[in-house]
Amino acid sequence: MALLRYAEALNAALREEMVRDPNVFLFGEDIGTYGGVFKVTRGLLEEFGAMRVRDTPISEQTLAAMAVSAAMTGTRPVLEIMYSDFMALTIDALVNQASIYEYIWAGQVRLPFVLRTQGGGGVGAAAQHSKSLDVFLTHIPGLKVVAPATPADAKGLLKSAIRDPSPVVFLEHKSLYNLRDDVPDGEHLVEIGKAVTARAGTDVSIFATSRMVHESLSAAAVLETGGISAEVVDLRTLRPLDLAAIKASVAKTNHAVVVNEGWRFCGYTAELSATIMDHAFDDLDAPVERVAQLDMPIPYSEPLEAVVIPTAEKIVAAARRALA
Amino acid sequence: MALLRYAEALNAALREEMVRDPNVFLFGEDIGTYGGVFKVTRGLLEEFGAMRVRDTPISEQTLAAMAVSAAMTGTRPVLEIMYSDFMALTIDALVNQASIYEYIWAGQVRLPFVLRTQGGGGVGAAAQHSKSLDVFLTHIPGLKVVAPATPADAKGLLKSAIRDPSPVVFLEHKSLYNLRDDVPDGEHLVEIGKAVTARAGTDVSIFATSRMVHESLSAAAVLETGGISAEVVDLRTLRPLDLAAIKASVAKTNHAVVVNEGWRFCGYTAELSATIMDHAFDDLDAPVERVAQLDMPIPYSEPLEAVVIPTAEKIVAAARRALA
Amino acid sequence: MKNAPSTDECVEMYRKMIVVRSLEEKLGELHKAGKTRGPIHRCDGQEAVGVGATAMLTATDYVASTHRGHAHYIGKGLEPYKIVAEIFGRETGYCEGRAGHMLMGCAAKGMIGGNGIVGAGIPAATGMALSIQIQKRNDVAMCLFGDGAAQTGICHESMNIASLWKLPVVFVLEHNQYGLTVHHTGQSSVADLSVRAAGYGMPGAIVDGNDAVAVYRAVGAAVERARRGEGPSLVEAKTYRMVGFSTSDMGGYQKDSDIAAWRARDPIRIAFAALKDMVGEARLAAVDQAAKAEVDAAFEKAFRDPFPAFAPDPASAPYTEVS
Amino acid sequence: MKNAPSTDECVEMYRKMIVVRSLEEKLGELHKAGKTRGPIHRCDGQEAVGVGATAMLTATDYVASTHRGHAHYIGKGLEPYKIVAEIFGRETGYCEGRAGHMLMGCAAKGMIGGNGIVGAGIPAATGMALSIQIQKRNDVAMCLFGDGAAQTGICHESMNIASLWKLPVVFVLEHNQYGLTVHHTGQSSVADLSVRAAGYGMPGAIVDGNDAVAVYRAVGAAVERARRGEGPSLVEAKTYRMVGFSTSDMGGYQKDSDIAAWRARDPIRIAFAALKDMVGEARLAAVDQAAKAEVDAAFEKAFRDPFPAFAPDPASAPYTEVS
Ligand SMILES: Cc1ncc(C[n+]2csc(CCOP(=O)(O)OP(=O)(O)O)c2C)c(N)n1
Ligand SMILES: Cc1ncc(C[n+]2csc(CCOP(=O)(O)OP(=O)(O)O)c2C)c(N)n1
Ligand SMILES: [Mg+2]
Ligand SMILES: [Mg+2]
Repeated sequence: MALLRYAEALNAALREEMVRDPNVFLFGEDIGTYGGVFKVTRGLLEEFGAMRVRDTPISEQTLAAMAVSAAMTGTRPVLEIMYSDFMALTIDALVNQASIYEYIWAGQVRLPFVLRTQGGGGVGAAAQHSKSLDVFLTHIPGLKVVAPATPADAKGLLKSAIRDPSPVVFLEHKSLYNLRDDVPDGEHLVEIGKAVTARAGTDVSIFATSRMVHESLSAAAVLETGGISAEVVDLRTLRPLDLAAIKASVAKTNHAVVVNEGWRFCGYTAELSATIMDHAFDDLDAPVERVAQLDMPIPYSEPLEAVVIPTAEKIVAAARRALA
Repeated sequence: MALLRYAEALNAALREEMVRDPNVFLFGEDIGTYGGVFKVTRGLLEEFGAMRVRDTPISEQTLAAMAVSAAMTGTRPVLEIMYSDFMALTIDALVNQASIYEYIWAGQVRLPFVLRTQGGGGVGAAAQHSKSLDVFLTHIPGLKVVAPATPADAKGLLKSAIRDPSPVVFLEHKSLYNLRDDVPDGEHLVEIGKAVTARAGTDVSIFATSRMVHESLSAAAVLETGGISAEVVDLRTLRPLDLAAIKASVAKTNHAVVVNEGWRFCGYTAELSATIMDHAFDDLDAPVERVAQLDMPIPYSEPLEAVVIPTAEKIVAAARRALA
Repeated sequence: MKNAPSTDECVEMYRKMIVVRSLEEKLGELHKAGKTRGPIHRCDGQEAVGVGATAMLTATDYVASTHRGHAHYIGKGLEPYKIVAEIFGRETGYCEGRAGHMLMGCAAKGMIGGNGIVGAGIPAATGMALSIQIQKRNDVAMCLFGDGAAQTGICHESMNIASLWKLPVVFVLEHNQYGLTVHHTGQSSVADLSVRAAGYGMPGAIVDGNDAVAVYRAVGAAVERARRGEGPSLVEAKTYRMVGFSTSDMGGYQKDSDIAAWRARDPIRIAFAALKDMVGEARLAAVDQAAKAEVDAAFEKAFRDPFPAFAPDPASAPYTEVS
Repeated sequence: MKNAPSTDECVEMYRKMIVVRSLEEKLGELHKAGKTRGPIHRCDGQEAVGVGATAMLTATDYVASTHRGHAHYIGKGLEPYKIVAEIFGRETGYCEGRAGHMLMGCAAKGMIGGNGIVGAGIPAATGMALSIQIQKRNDVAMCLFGDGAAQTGICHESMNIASLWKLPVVFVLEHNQYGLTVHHTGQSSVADLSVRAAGYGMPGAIVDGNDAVAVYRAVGAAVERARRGEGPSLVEAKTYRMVGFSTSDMGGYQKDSDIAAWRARDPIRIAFAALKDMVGEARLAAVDQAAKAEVDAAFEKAFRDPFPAFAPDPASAPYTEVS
């Protein structure tokens, strides 16, 4: 066990998997000499050399397509896309290429690649560097999508993602890189597709992803002072979704709040709400409450941005509405 | 009034708007000399000349970005993207450019452009030419998204879209182009953001989009023979969604089925289901039933594709489940 | 000369071109009879490019193809029977009917694969070449792509990266004068696209795309260079598509005089002329007959095969607990 | 010589470069003091490109900029005060604080606008040029973009389309040797990116990007050409970024000797040397002082301005009936 920052936990996962498997390689903009703009790949060029740790030109569309075909032909690429906003440039490679081959080629190929990126707002990075475009990825069959909220999960999920035989999109959060917490040493694997109860409770279930897990935990603490026992479930994997965990929690609390940092309309909270409707309607005492980003571009100025991004206060209010 | 095919109705709308406003121009692959692979732009190059009807290189990403900036600077571009699958290439221009400027530049510019495309499966066009990627568009703030199901709406909505001061994505369907129906002559405008009741009913509301409206009408006819009165609401505009129409219908029937041809998980039916939960939970006697594409790549072979795409039978079954 | 095909290789290329042509013509007939499903993109007239460019490759070399890939499939050694079965959605097709004519792949033969997104084969081959380089293999990756595809952004990005990293990839541009219906003067700002190679610091060459031997030589040199670790090359093969862009083409944009001129330069005719004195007309006639018989048999057999049964795709499941 | 700036224009470019440099240095200080928000991309050392390239444009000409746009903003005539107010998120900024430093736009001055998606200004300017052509206006569109941006697919697609349609656009490439931290030898397969112009059949030129007059001349010729309806050109200005890629740069990848060599060729120093005999040091000192004072005043005023109040965006409403 070591106390590591989220970025360091990711770095440890990359290093361990590169040591373990010579076919794992990294590429992306500014990940080599500089060690990544968020310093996740720091030291890896020095350790593994320029063949396996590659700085690239600014060519996201092609880089993503190359990850797909390199994965089909014997290697395990790990591609870093600097901001999730730029994932827009990879959608063609994901939805028209990565998504289809395992199925349409009837199992002739597997696609073991990982596409790491980071998203999220709150730091004044404005409309093109703050978005959470989760559903652009979770809508795509054939992809797995994970979003760790803690350093330990960052390490354990990234190691699992690299070993997964199928494409995994790995969503980090710019405001979590400095979060420090205990991380198991060495072989620590977190299974993809398993949620975890971040805090147990009995009155209302809060299902959250990525940084919103921490906002939800803050919300739960506030709710506690008002006598409300909130359960916070960290979904960890956005696709495939851990339906059993959702059903079990809703069966217990009969009230649900779903939280995701992306836009509300057609966003990830829509699926969570609909999934709960599909599978736990009879357990619900009230409609599922959604907490999401306001449906508008993310403004730069601090007081404006603060209104747009979901917060603990909004989660508290949603839980209270659910229980009203 | 004239009996026109859906493609001809679109053609009439384009021609009329080009006559009305010299700043309207068309561009896209194979739309000029050939008149479009679905023949929607037939005759327009001859009538309006090569300055305003342009065949383009295969460069979707740039073409979409050019539509954005041309719209900001005095013209009204209408861009055709041949298949909705290729919309993946336009997402950057839409989500990182078109989406943001009206808001972040505080009203200094408007973006009156239309991006026409066509999607949908069922004709053996396989995994890269059959998809319905509606949510990639409806999730984006600042865009309007329309999807006419009839020739009259095709004309009326396209004319409204071209006159709209903001970006409109116009979703056509490859299997509707030959659908023939009455279309009002001349100045026929259909308001964006208004649903229409395609068939009135009292027992269950079926909310559907594009070609699925026709499947839903077939389903309603079958349900009728079983004594079930289904109301079919053609949403017509996917964003902004006509919430009043949805609430009114659910208030009447207390049961809802939502139908969209795209994938189910994080798809458009998720938002419809969640919207109904948000706004009409107390009116619901049963969970909203979703009918969508199976979550997998679209296979080529006919018997396989038939399983994957939503059909009238699946809608009938969903309505029966809702009423069970 | 180095990179020149042997006589046997020339005969084999001739045979493969006839296989492709027979396949295309049969597909055309079946389409007219209403027996095909979905669009089919024939390559009549372009066979020398696909067949010539792939003739010197091994099964562990990779080829990334396009929507118009039949000559690439046959060139890379795929069997007509399994191709036809795939085109007709049968369980016995290369992909059990799931892929169809445009997206077919055969990993065992290094054909990965057809692609309906114009240009997508270019970064695909570049990524395969990266994979080869990292694994220190001696193989090469090749993409064949059209003059339309050359205008896509991914073409630029891929060529830059391939040259920068000296990847073992060969870019074979099939310049057939058109996108779907857009003439090259309406989509390419320069007539000879190989001039762009200089912008990536790699060799660029133009070759007669209707002469399989010329294609073999030019591409063969590029393949050797790639295998030596010297990086990518661009070979532009000038050719012409003698039929519609797909089975749904309604025509009206190609000049009759152009078609006639190119028909006179039919790649099969050119190959025949070059070979007939070398091997004798009798051998060529036998090759011709056998090739056509193989294609006929492929159709007959495939049409008797069953359609696949539906099975869900576990890799696409949205929930861990399948509901 | 045609396209040569007048003495007054040279003095004005000198003034604007000082405005930009003062702005950048002040932003650097405020960042160190923890008073900025979000990343800020300074262009110290590159002022001659942005200022020189835009000096001959009118307000109805358009400029599409980048993440590193301060010299472009000032070059196109935007006021330091409203720029600073925007950078500090004030209601009085060009975009009422909604856009921030990277995405600023001023439609009235034809600056549309900053852009944080690398390369995005290239198709943006191309689309504006299309709009100009369709409206039969006499204006031109210009994009300034980096050597990193030149590797993006949209750069290729845009240049092809612009040349094909003879659009009135000027491509100004600011070759500052780096992407963020990746040296050009790690991202560009050729040293001189202007060689790529030949691949689109348009003129390409290289110019000393630290000499505002040289930039003015080369770009001015391209602007004239575009206005005459003769189509696009590419001008590659060689320069160097003397500070970090943004306020978050942790350094370590630029060579001290390079920085020193380029500092010796500081564009402001070069402009000063060229002007001092023409107009006298006194006039330049006065210009210098006034420019700095203007920037200081801009910061002072902007810091006293209020933050904006939140208002929803009606264009983004997901429902017709607002719920
Ligand atoms: C990204 C994309 N855009 C458009 C299309 C539609 N389309 C299919 S083939 C084709 C023309 C391709 O031209 P070229 O690359 O020269 O190949 P050719 O058809 O001539 O063999 C077009 C536009 C597509 N499949 N993919
Ligand atoms: C599409 C995209 N990819 C990556 C980035 C991150 N990024 C911002 S600036 C930059 C370097 C750009 O290099 P260049 O075009 O040479 O401009 P310079 O910073 O040198 O002015 C990168 C990679 C981005 N903003 N957009
Ligand atoms: Mg072609
Ligand atoms: Mg640069």
